Amino acid sequence: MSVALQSEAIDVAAEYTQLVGDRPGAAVVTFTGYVRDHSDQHAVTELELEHYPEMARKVLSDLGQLAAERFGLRNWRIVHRFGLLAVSETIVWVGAVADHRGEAISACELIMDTLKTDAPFWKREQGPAGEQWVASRDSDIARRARWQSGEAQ
Amino acid sequence: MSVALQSEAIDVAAEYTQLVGDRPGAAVVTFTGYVRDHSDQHAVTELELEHYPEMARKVLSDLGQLAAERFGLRNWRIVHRFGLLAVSETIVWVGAVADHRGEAISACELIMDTLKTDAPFWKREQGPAGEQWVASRDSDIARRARWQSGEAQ
Amino acid sequence: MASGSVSITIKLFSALREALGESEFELAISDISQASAQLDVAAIKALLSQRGAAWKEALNQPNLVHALNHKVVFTDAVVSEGDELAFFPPMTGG
Amino acid sequence: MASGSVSITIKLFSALREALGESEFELAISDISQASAQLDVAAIKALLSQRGAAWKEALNQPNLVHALNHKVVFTDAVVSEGDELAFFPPMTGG
Repeated sequence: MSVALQSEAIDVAAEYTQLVGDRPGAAVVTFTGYVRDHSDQHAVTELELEHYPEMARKVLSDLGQLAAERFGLRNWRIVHRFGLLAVSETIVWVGAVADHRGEAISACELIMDTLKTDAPFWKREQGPAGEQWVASRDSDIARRARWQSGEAQ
Repeated sequence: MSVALQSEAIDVAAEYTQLVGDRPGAAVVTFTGYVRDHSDQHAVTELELEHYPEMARKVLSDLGQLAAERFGLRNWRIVHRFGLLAVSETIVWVGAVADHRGEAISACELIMDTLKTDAPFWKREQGPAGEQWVASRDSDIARRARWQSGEAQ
Repeated sequence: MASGSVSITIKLFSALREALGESEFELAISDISQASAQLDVAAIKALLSQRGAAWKEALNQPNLVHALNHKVVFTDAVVSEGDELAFFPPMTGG
Repeated sequence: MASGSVSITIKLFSALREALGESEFELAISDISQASAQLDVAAIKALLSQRGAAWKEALNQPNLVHALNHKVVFTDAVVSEGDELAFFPPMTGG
């Protein structure tokens, strides 16, 4: 039931071990996001992640708690990186533990869909064509909206 | 893009490392199922998993391929155990790698929902009250049906 | 294969295996007329049900699943020489 | 705090921070009448827009996000002494 903001790479195996503990819940779902070597239009060689630390911590903590209440999670963890990231490096890791798989899957999906649009991080891509801020995606905004309309569950 | 049926515990960290490889796709989702210490009505001390090896391998391979085609997966892996399992041990592990998170999440959910009702495994619980075969759950049958009706995506 | 004779493998799992005390055996149907006109899963079930009350009861459970060559089928699926036909209760994977 | 005077922290992120060359500063509003009757986010935006064309343009983008004390708010949110008000483009986490 915690959040980490860090510049170091995410140790996925260590995070997993910590999340499940000695007596794991019945269903554990994890999501890991990695830096891609391309965006919609062009090649990407590096990604810079600017963030608003105090707000990011609050938004992600509130989001984990919301998911925990809504889906009855036994445990959850959100790790988000900031700073300069190379292609194929980890960006974000989310873990959810529940009694049943549907709850763990939905919690992980809710956290990721909300985090994309509501967590104060801004991506700047660097590539052969120079640097540019990444614009928010309509598809992300639409996925986020599903949770508010009650369409997703 | 492979299936493993094994009596040994699942090495989640090793499976993850193998799944993502040197240049991970952008979105990686994993599901791990563990033996619970209780079922709906009673305490459980051990779980015995009987299986039909040749059919289980075929069903799980077909299922991984179906999910890969439907959601454009870059990689997937399904590991399922059989034999005698103690409480808190791993039963099943599913990993899916895709370019976008929605595809990886949906693929993992499709695989788990289908596997529950369509993969030839039968659970027998052992507890203070004796042994008994686990009956299929209506909720599992309903979740499976969503994928055929097109309700889930 | 001899004319009019068919040999298939029968497999039983879980509660069916326990109730009937067998997990796998070869079934040789020497005279096809033993079964109904069409040798389908329903015909094999009818044939095996003649083995006694336990078989009749086990093979006529409403939620019985039949898999022919590792694929779940309805009772009208046609069975041929060398096929593997399995009977079992609903699956509980995962 | 002096009567009629309010001091708040302004933070700017991402493209706004770059365009305006500042990331964080204290804004002392010595005479509340500088702002509109109600000291809300809209009033602070109007006040900062007087700093020049770059500020006016940056703070009047249609998709500008404003967070008051780490929570996204509408422009009618009331700002008080000691508050932290941040302006930034749409977030792209994950």
